[in-house]
Amino acid sequence: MIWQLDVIILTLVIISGIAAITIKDLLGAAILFGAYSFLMCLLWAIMGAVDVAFTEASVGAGVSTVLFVAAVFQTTRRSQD
Amino acid sequence: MNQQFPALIIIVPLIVALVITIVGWLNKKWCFPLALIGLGTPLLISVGLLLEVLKKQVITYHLGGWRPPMGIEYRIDHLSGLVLVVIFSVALLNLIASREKVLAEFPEKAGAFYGLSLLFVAGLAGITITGDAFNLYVLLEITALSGYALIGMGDKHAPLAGLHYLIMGTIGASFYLLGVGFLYLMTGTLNMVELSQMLPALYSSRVVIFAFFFCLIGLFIKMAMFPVHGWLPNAYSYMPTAASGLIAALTTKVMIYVMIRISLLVFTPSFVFVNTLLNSALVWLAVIAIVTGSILALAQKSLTRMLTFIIIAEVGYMVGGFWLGNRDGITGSVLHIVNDAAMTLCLFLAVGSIRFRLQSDRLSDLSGIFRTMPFTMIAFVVGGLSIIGVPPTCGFFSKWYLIKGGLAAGSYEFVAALIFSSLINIILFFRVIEIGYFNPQTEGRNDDHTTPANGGINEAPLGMVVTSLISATSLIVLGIYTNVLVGKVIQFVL
Amino acid sequence: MNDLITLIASKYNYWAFIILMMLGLYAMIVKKNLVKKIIGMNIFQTSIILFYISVGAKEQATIPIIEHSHGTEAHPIQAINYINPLPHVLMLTAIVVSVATLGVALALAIRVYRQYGTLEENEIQSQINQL
Amino acid sequence: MKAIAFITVVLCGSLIMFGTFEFPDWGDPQSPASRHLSPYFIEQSLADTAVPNIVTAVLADYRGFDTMFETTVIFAAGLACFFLLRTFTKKTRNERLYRHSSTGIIINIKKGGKRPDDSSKFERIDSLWTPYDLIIKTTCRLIIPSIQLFALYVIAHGHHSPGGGFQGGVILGASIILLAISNDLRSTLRRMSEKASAIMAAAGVLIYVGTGILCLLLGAAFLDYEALAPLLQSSRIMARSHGILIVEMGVGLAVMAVMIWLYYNISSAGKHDEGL
Repeated sequence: MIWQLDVIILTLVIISGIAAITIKDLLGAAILFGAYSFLMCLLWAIMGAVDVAFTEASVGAGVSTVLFVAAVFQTTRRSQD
Repeated sequence: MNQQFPALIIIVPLIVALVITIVGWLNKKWCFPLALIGLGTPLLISVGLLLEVLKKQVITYHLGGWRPPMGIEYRIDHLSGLVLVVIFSVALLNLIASREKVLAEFPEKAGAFYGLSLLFVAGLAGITITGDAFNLYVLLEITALSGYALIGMGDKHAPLAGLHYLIMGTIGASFYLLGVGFLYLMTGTLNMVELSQMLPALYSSRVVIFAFFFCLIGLFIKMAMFPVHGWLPNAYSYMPTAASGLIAALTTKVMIYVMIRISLLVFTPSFVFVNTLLNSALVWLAVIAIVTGSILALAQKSLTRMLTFIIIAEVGYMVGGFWLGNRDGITGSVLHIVNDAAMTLCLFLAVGSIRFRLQSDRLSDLSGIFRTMPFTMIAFVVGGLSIIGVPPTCGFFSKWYLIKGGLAAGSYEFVAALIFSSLINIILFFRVIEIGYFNPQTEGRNDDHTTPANGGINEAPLGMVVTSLISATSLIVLGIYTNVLVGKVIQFVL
Repeated sequence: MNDLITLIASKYNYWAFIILMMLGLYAMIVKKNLVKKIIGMNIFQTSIILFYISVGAKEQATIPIIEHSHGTEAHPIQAINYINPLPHVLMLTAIVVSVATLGVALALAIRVYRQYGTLEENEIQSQINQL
Repeated sequence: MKAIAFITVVLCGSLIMFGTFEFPDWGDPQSPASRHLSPYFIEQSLADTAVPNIVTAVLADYRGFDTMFETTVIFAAGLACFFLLRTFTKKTRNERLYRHSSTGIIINIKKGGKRPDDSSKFERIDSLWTPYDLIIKTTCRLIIPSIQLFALYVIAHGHHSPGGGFQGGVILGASIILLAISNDLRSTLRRMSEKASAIMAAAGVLIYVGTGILCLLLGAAFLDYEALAPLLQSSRIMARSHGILIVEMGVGLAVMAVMIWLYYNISSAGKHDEGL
């Protein structure tokens, strides 16, 4: 594996994680969480955990995001923090 | 068939839960009898297993036919055999008691309710007997998920309480998973017995100590030990009465059992009680839990909330008793797991009947309750006496062992806390008895439904009364046969 | 200096897991919004998955799918050439558990919103206190 | 509050970071985790189960019991969402909107008005969101079958490549969710009702548990697929491989159904009228 790639993606994962919990729009947070999951999936693919990466891509970045968006539509987009 | 019991005891409730979900869409009448089968059969199996354990000491079962370090092993010893019997008897009694409540509270979702409660029980049974650290996590999550759903279905504030419980519970389970991950990192295995063989060489390692800490913190959150008990009062007091006997009686006790099992089976007592330097700190924590739980119970205005704080105090008893680290303390702690499950079941069933009839459980609404619901109140009083610790009820004997253990270990603060909490419990239950027995029935408060005008008997449905009386009798029976229980089963725990 | 670099190179994956874990824990403690708390919970869970995958990683090794075709069965399979598959198996289960928890959490959040009309915890608390 | 939480979190983090110095190095082939149990799996799983993908072999065979409960967890989540959210009381709205398919004209039928008989010419639409996008609908019509085909491939080819029942099930479920997003929830419910998805979810787990019970009835331990060899008319090792396939299909069915079930209940808050 290439450690430069690893470091870049780790940084991106942390940035998107921080962004997902700080953004004030819940829909945006849901989408950023999807991005976080997808970057995480890339990280695991780099580490050789292909099955886990596959699952995370379909579950974390796919279905979880859809469920988040659905829940946000059923409740509210507003968030104070 | 005999040697397949360890697998069947979990598979039967699981399979019945699945069948109930299917049947629930076709005909709701079949749900209850099926659930009865799904809990009655494992109860018989668990009794069979306990008898077998008494003869053979330890039963192991290799799932998938793989030897332990490769596959998953189930391991039943004296303690887990005993806890299994407790789990299934409590679940069966609560099921019978909850029939009318389910019809009243969520008639259209009866199938889902029974399915979830069977999954809950299957998860608990699995937690009790699994010999694999990661398998325990999966089963923990099954139990927790069905528990969140059952709690969240209660009346108005229940979803919020359920969500808080979910977040706390997930933190707890994740900490446990992290602890297991640390152990895996250092040893490369997940099997509890193999871990216990490989760990002593690593006891000086920081990582192993951290692993133990994380497992312990995770389990403390799950069992509502004092500083992290915040989720319990709301979750337990808002949950639907149909599930309250099941969840309140079993969740915390099984988690304490897991703590004991992890400490004694995965780690050695010498590491747990000496190396980690946790002993006295945790006993003090338990003392604080007992005292605050008792005092807060005194401040509550409703019966269920009062009981939830008593549970927090009782968790303090068991954790403190275990961390005394001597024979009497641990015996008392294990005995109290059994007794407290029975006592909590008895009290919650009685309170469930009261809530079912009065639609309220505020202390001020209970006037004259002894006249209208005499049998339920008999059960309630027996449960109360047992919590206080009056002989010949079982609560006395476990408290006796705990006090003996406390004196032997020289931790007088624990003994003082136990006596203090007993005194508070006397006040708590006699306050209820005073309101319910001596206060005249206030007219016009509850007469809009079902209360006959001249204070005649207005008992809960037969199933509820019978189950609460059975559980009350079991308290006395457990008390009388304490010697048998300790001599035949519990003394082999150590 | 060289020691420090090797230390960093050999441990930074673990540190990233700790940062993410603390991020999730912080979000769960501090954030008042329930959906934010749920996002924090998920970040917390994925960080633990990252830890396990890091435990399983092995340098100079390939993914845990054995190269085989007819006639190659005779070649011995060397454990050193393949990444440790056990953490992957465990984490597949953990991912499933996390999505299941997410579903139940969102269902509860929707019910909370139905009850109080808001997802902010302080607003809910003030509503409860008014009653 | 924020400051206290921040300090606790940082303290806790640095404590664990302090612990990491005793960790084996990242990627070290000599770490205990790589030396103890995993060599057995890597070297023996092909000989034991005839499955080249070690993860699949360990997941569905050596630790098959875990996976059974993993499927049960997912099933419990679907059941829990249904239990928490589903409301059966139908709120009849006073007005109903219908769109004429070929012209796109929308008619509003007041309460008591006669509804259009020929449902192929008129389609019922929702007041909040009216799906009328030719491009999206056609694209989805093209994509969905290929997604489903790929999902079936993922399930069936889990023995040889990354994938398996769980991933394939999620993708299958996602294809139906895509249908529900691109059209509307009501027409998706007509194709796959909630009852069907609930029963399929339970049936999927039942396939898994049933396989285990079958092994048990044939005299072996629970989930010991070798016992199936006489039934499948194959060698004992191939019986393990086939057993894994059966179980993966059960997982796929259950996961697909639960994903759809979850989406139905969460996207409509249990009312099953209007989706996203």
